[in-house]
Amino acid sequence: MMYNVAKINIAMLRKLLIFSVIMFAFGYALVPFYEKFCEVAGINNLLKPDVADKDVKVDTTRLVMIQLDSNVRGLPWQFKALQSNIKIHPGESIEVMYEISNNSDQETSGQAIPSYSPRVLEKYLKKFECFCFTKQVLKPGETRQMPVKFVIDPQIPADITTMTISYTFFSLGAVN
Amino acid sequence: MAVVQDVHGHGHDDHHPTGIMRWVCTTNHKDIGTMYLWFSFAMFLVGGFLAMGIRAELFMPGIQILEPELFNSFTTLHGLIMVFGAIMPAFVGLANWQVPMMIGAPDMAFARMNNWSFWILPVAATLLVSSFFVPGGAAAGGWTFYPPLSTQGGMGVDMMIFAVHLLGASSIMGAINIITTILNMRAPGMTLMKMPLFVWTWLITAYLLVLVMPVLAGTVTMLLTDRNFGTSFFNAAGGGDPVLFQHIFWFFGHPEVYIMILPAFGVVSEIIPTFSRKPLFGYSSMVYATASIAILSCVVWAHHMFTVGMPSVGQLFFMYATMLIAVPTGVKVFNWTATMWRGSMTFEVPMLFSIGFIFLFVIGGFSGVICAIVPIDIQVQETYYVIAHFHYVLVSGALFAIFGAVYYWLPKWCGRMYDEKLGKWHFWLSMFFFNLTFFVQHFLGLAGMPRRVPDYALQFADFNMVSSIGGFGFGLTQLFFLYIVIKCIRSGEKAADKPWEGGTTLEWTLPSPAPYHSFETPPTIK
Amino acid sequence: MSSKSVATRVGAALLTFYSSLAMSSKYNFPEPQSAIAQDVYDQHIFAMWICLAIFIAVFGVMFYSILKHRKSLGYKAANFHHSTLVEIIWTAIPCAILVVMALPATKTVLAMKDTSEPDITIKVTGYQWMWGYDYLQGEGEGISFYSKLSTPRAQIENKEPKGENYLLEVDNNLVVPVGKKVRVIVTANDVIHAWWVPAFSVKQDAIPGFVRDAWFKADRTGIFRGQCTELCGKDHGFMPIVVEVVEPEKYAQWVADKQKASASAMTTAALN
Amino acid sequence: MQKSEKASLWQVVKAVFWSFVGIRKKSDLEKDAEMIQPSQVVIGGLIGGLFFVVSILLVVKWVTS
Repeated sequence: MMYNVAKINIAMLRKLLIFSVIMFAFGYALVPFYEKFCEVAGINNLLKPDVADKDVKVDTTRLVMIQLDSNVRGLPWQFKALQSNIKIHPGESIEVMYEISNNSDQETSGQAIPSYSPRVLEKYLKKFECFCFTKQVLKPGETRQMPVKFVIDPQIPADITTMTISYTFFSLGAVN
Repeated sequence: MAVVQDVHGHGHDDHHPTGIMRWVCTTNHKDIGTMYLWFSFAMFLVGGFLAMGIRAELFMPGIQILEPELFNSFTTLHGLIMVFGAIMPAFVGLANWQVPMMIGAPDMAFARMNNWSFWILPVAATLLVSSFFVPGGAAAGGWTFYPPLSTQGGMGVDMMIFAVHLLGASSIMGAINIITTILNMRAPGMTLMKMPLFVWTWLITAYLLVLVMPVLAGTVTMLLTDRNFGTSFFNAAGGGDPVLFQHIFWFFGHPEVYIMILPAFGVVSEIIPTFSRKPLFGYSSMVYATASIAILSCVVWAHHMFTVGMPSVGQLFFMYATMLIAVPTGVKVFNWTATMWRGSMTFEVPMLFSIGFIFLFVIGGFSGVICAIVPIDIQVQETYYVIAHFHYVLVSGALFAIFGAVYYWLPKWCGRMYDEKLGKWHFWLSMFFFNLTFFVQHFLGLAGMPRRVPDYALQFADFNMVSSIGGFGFGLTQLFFLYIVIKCIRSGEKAADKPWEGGTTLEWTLPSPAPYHSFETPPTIK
Repeated sequence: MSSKSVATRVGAALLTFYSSLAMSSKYNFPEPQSAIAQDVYDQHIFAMWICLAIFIAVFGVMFYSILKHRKSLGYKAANFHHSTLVEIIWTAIPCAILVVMALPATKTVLAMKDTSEPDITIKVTGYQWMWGYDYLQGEGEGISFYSKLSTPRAQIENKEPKGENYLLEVDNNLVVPVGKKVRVIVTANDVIHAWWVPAFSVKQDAIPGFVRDAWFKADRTGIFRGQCTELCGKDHGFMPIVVEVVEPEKYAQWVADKQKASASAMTTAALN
Repeated sequence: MQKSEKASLWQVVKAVFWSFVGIRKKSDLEKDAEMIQPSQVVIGGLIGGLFFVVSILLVVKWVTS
């Protein structure tokens, strides 16, 4: 009889161990799941490639203000938008320029990541061209201009009139 | 290895063949339970020492004793040690002692694994404590170790991560053992619905443990690779997201809160009926409420993150879900009250601790509901209000229940009674000093004192001093508890087999002290 | 027994002491300075009353039972152990109470998220260990400065007597006009910080690489103080926030002064 | 554990629902414990949890719209 109990116990041990391993994997699975969830919910679609949907109608009845923000983290660079903010009609195709320049005497590389505010904007902002997530290498003293082309989906809720598009350049030294 | 020495030093007084190897190699559930309990008490003192350091620094405004960096290490290690080193092992120790006895089993299902899961703990504890002495010092990013701050730290952080791995492995093994024991080793006739509530709550807790501890292990592994191997799960520069860490951490962290409180519910649900001489009111609802709390605890995690800037949909979802979880918790309190109603009550120390538990846990529950309301939470998040809230839940909740359990079962464990008068002193002093320490912290939080700061504005000075005095008093009271326990083991009066008139569970059918092997032949259950 | 009665008396005295202190605003939320903060304040008081009522009801019953149903009084235990009806009732009542608490909270949550149509937008950046402010839009656009703790080290090390605003004073206050909607965009340079001004009920984590927004509209002029509330390393306790709310004319004056002085400062700021 | 008869779908739904509310008659509970298989409880619990989440989400959607 004791032998029997031991056997059942081992079977249960095996099941529970497998379950623990699955849960460990689940911890990792949360990473892509989170990205996917954010993408579907339109919260944080950072990695999504730019969408080219050119036949949106321009909503000329209203104007929204887009603020262009820029930040640099851990790089001896200057990074700014050539215009600090613009007023546009939703649906209009827009191109804005950002400029980076390397103030140091060393060649350095960095990469920008975007972030938007308010957060619903991420759902309505369609970018055709962007420099984010692309490695930028700047020689000492070099200055480069980079365009961002985008359109704001006219579906955007009417009560959103001011929004911010922000880019942050991080040093790539630690990444690669 | 002071901790281990301590375990040996006090473990000997079981009248059985001694010698150090007996404790190192033991596979007996009672020996292991004893070691767990002494270990957790040792860690409780270490964590308490850190708390005393924190309260001493905060006694007056200005930097006196601890430099800010060391202060942060103190708060971080205080949290980790209390949660993983003191509270959780104490409950596992109680389960080791009590579960086989309460279900009529001879021992735990996997005796050898039981031994391993204990001996991992001192190793992990040594890692944690010794991280204070490595270059860069111990981890200082809070017990929640949010990146990117925790990516900045030195070697101490890596040691902490390994310690968490080990503690997690130990908990998982312990949980598997408990589940298997409860499901497969019950005496004939002990159906699931006849099991004592302490066993039920531990069964559900053990399931929660295997559910979420691996997720924690995954999170800290990601943190480890982010720190040392260039991955960027949580590194914004590489396309990761620091907030993702908080999501995964709290997916573990919130159920963890219930892992620490559900066995406490079980303990209280044993003690209250015993001293009311009346069966537990609504046993079946208690079982179901525990199960539903466990399930719901997995979908409310983001209420720890209302200020990260999630969309209103997210905030509202987690607010509603969190408020709903308050209901089954509240129902338990009503059940205990109804159990006491028209009972024939006596107030021995275990009962006092249980009533103290209910009283203070309800206060912690109220501040919990207030924290669930998003606009208010945004004000009190990361302030002393939250500190007060979770100490009401974890100290007067989990810890008081553990004290109650120790007084309740001590006669069975060592065959001697504790000193009732001293026990009462312990209760009233704990009660007084606990409230002195933490009640004022609600007001500090409301008035705007952030948590985890080594120094504060002058307006917070008076209540911080009150809180520190309470803290020192509470700390000293626990040394008094140590004295009571040692006195009981050494020279307590001989205990009857059933020292409590109202006890109905199986362990009271055994002689006191409980024999080395509890039920060689399974008991019959009516 | 005597120990118990002493403890009871001390406990009661302590409770009175607590409650009297709580009545003074020093240990409550600071006086609300915006509509949102007023909502939060009111909801908190409302929730406290509900908690108090439940507390009295539950513990009234429990302590009555503790006093009367004791063995020492010869009380014999009854033997009931469940009643589904009672359980349903005491589950339904808390649910109803929670709905009552959730309704106003939901409204406030939605209002807090409504950052549209701001008069002024300010970017707040958390650094280890100071705050950076950039006025992005509206009157004062282009102004940019850092705000650091101005309490001298000697006061912290107890070598000098501590000033009135010990640890809550900075070199450059954040200046905003009264009655204007100010949108703050919060981000961080290195680790997570949190920007908190209790009087406006604004708290937003500052996360490196991401911008999050919040807003406030101050009802009254004055100086309002807050602190960083997310552990950010060594000097987490030493990066306060001071918001100075001024009349619109005074604000215009401040902007003019600042813009005159800041032409050179801006380039150095951008360098970082 | 005797595996007498399998519980009906309705019984599992009922058991899961009442477990979320946290109320259950002891007699019913005993019946549940006897008849419902662990796998049924797990699956029922998961579906119940999902249902719970979706229903709160619907309420939130309704509130925010």
